[in-house]
Amino acid sequence: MAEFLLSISAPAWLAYSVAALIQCALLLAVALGSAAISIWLERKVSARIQDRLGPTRVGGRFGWLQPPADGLKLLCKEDIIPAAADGPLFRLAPYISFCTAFCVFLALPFANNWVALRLNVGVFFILAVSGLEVFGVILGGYASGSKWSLYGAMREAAQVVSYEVPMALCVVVPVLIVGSMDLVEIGNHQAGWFWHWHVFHDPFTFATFWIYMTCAVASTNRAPFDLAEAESELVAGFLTEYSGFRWVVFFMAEYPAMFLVSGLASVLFLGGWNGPIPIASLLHLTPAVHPLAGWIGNLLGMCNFIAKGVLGITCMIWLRWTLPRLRIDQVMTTCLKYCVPLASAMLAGVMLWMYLLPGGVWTQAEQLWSPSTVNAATAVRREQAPGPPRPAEKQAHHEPEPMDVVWTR
Amino acid sequence: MDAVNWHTIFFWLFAMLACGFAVGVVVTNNIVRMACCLVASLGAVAGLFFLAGTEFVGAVQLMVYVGGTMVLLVFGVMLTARGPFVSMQTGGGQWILATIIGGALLAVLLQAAFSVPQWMAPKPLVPQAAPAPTAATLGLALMGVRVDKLERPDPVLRKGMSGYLLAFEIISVHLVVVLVGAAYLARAKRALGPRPIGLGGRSAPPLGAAQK
Amino acid sequence: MMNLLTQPVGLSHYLAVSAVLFVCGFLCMATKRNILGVLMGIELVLNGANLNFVAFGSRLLRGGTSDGLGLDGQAIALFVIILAAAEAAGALAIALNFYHTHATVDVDRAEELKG
Amino acid sequence: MPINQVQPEAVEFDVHTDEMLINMGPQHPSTHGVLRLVLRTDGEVVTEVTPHIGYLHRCAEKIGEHLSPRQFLPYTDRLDYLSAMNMNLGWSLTVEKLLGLKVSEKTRHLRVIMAELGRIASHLVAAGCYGLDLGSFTPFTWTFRDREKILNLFEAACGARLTCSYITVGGVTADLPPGWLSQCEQFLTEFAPVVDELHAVLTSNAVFVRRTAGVGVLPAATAIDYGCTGPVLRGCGVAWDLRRDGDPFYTEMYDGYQFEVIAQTEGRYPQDHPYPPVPAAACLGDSWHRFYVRMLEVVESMELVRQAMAKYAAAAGEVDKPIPLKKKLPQGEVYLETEAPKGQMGFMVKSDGSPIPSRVRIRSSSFCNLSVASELCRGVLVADVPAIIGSLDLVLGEIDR
Repeated sequence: MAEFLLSISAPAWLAYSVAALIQCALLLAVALGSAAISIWLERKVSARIQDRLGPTRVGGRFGWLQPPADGLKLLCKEDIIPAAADGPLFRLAPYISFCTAFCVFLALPFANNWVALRLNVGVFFILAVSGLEVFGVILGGYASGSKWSLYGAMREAAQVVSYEVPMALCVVVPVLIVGSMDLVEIGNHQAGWFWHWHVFHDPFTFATFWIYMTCAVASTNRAPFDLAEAESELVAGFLTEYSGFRWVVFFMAEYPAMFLVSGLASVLFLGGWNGPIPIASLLHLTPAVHPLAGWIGNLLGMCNFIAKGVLGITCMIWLRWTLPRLRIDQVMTTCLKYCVPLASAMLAGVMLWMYLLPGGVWTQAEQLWSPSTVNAATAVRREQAPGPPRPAEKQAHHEPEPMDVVWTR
Repeated sequence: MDAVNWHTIFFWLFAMLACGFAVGVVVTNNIVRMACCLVASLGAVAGLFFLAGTEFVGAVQLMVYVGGTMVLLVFGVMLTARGPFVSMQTGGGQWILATIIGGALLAVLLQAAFSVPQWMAPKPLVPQAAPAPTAATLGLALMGVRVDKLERPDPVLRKGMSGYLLAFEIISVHLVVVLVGAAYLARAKRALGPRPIGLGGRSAPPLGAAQK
Repeated sequence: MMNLLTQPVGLSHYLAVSAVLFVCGFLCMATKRNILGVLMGIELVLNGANLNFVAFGSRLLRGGTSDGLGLDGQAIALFVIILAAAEAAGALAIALNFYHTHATVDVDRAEELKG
Repeated sequence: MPINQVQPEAVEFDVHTDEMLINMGPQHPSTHGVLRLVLRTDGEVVTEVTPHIGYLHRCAEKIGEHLSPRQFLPYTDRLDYLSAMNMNLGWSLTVEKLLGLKVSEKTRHLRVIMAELGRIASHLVAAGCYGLDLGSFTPFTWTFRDREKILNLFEAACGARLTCSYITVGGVTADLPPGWLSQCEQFLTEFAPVVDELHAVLTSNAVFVRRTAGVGVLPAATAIDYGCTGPVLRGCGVAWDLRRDGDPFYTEMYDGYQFEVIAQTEGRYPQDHPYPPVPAAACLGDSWHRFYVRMLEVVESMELVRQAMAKYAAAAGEVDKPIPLKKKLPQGEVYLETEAPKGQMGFMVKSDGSPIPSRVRIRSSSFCNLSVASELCRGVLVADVPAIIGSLDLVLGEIDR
């Protein structure tokens, strides 16, 4: 974009500013759009589960316009700041939540190299920034000057900080397989058919994926882990005193966060923009054929990615409207007694697998069944992998091996 | 106008944020707001880390410092912040003394910072010297392998290939010890006397079962 | 002003920011009576030091082929961050314990050991 | 987390915080109306719960002393407004006992139909709201969907959905309209699979079991001491049901009916077979058992409705009409308890010979069941308070009267 503007002899500062603004606007659209779609989806899916119809009137038969209508209604509501609240912090808190939720999208790739900010520590950046979202909640809960809000804030703090640990452990698994924290690279590593997805890489990654999803639900504060706003216990938790626009802003943070964790799951485990069927490469929509073809292929990839994100959100909604809420001690038990040890075990398992049987299950299978007809993608991957397990007499000299591997990336 | 230096602009942005909120930490008396200012300041410092090309450290700063430590701190603030203790005034004399010493310190440090001409502005970057991915080299360094030193043209600088494995291990053990110690220290024992509740003082039902 | 924005930023500028952080942290430690305030001052001081390490280790700021501290700067910064986290956990536990025994977080009230 | 495992009085907390007093209610989503609970908490642990009541006090008993029994009937609708039929029945039977009045066979069976449908309706609210208390919204909509069908039946019979005033002193206000029985039969057929669905999303759901099993354990002796009745008592394993064990004037209404008292005696429930088994974590008297008893009672009430419909259809003659509005009451005093969905509902009527009772008292089951709440909620977590209060199935109209 900036290059294009530069090529029509726009001043450099203008070119870069315009490019940055466009990317920001696109990301904002994604963040807000995902919120709007998720809210609509939440209403519709929950309605179906509950034997209702959900919104049917605003914007036609399917109630498409319900989210904007909701937003408009909430904007018209009276903006209340309780007398006991700490005014500035109370006002600030929703924006902290929203800004961090939005900031995370900077590093989330939507298709091959379609990412606002390609960081070589992309995964880590996302984990770090999404961990900050808790701040808005804590501040909001504290600044409300209500005991229920304080309870919500405390629960949120305890829960989110705890669940960051197993989540990070799960995220390390794909990083370990690819050898990079760059999300684009992780996504591209899974190119091809769906059995190249990391979730099908080996049994350990399959288990890791489910642990990750559990932690993802917990870290976004969705039922059955929605303790911070548990309406039957804490009235509305940290949201108790919020109304109108600020309340909307909190939701504008919650729903993009859902999309984010599903999107991250899709990049890390479900192939990201690489579909179950490699449509783009089957149709020769690669940049090697023509730049435009590559662009269209990427567009298809982005649709694929977004579809996976929406699927993840749908699953979360499904879960929310089916299960009762856990208790705080059970939530912490789930994290510390089950998720953390299991995730650690899976990490160790993947390490072992990578060492003994490099490549995924399907790479092994392909190799076993038809060594001659391995497709190109697999060949490339095997080249990058540490190579087949060597005979026992060579095991003693394997020390420099891991270093070589990492270093060649 | 033609050569806006984006690095400079963002540097000033983050520097102003970091310094401004750091001053905010000093001047605020409300402990919760202090914590907020500190968070903002540390976040801005993370931005400076990113600008300096050390993305990994920046992300660690965000994750561990801002995400973890500060949540811990805010937790502590909430656990202890009650009415009269939320703000504690410091005497004027102390303030004056501290400001004088602080000002002197600042003057010395700034003098030192700007005293070396080579530090004022970078030499133009040699294209080959563009920062390599830091995470992998850093990780290897922590595991005791200094691949970055292999690149050095000067054989003298190539010495000291030892990495940080020992330090890494010590810190890991240290962290565990601190966690256990902190958990032990924060415990407070207290025996609750029987409380008069509602009607009758009969023995309570076996509540232990409720905690399964 | 424009001049300020167009000139490249060097190591010194980073050092200046770090100096400001350090002094603010110092002032915080000196003037706050709240034990958690003192703790926050320490965090600021550590961060100022960290910024120094990172700035000295950054190739971007040095330019040319000079590496300065190179990776060592980053590694030390990492260690400082991690140790600061550990320190915060320990200090917070002490603060909580102090609060439970004294019902206050005012450090000036901890004077049992005064001779 | 072994809090007060042995000695409930000596509690050792790990990281303990300042004591906090919290008002749960009267405007709280899970206090089922306008109940106000003052919680004394230490962090997430509740050390004391004090219920405050009276926000819905409407002087029902005093009003009863200024109206004739038939005029007072609509006020009984508003006691336990979730099962108005059962309230009507209790009041009517009490006054009938004072009058020495026996209703006809057809009326008797009609009353059984209505009372048991009312019980199903009430238990459906209890089950749905209990899911809501635990954070599961979906069962709530399901139970209310089917409750609406019962209310449709009520509406067809008497014109009112919630405040029926249908069973009245001397009989019922009107006989069933034509086709009502087949509608009711259809409802029962449609409803049977829903019970299984509710068992799937609640009773046997792993999270539900974790939230309720072993929470709020009420020993049978304590329950009896506090005067707990209904499913709360039967959830403790005490097989006590006034439909079988009550005053003969009441039990003869159920003469010829086949039913069992739902309570776990000798380690098993009478209707053990097709329903989810008792989980290992559940212990007798906990919230899970109270919920389970209600769910089994729903099935049993369906069976009773089926029996009653057959008997009603077979019975000859007409249903009884109500007594005259200002009929003089004989001098005397009568107290009668009936088995309402939430427990034993007692009415006392004293008359000095005029058409208007000189004294009316109401013994409310929810009131006694609530009184045990502070015992149950000692040393539990904040999230357990709704789980325990919800399992007691309180209705404030009845507590505050």
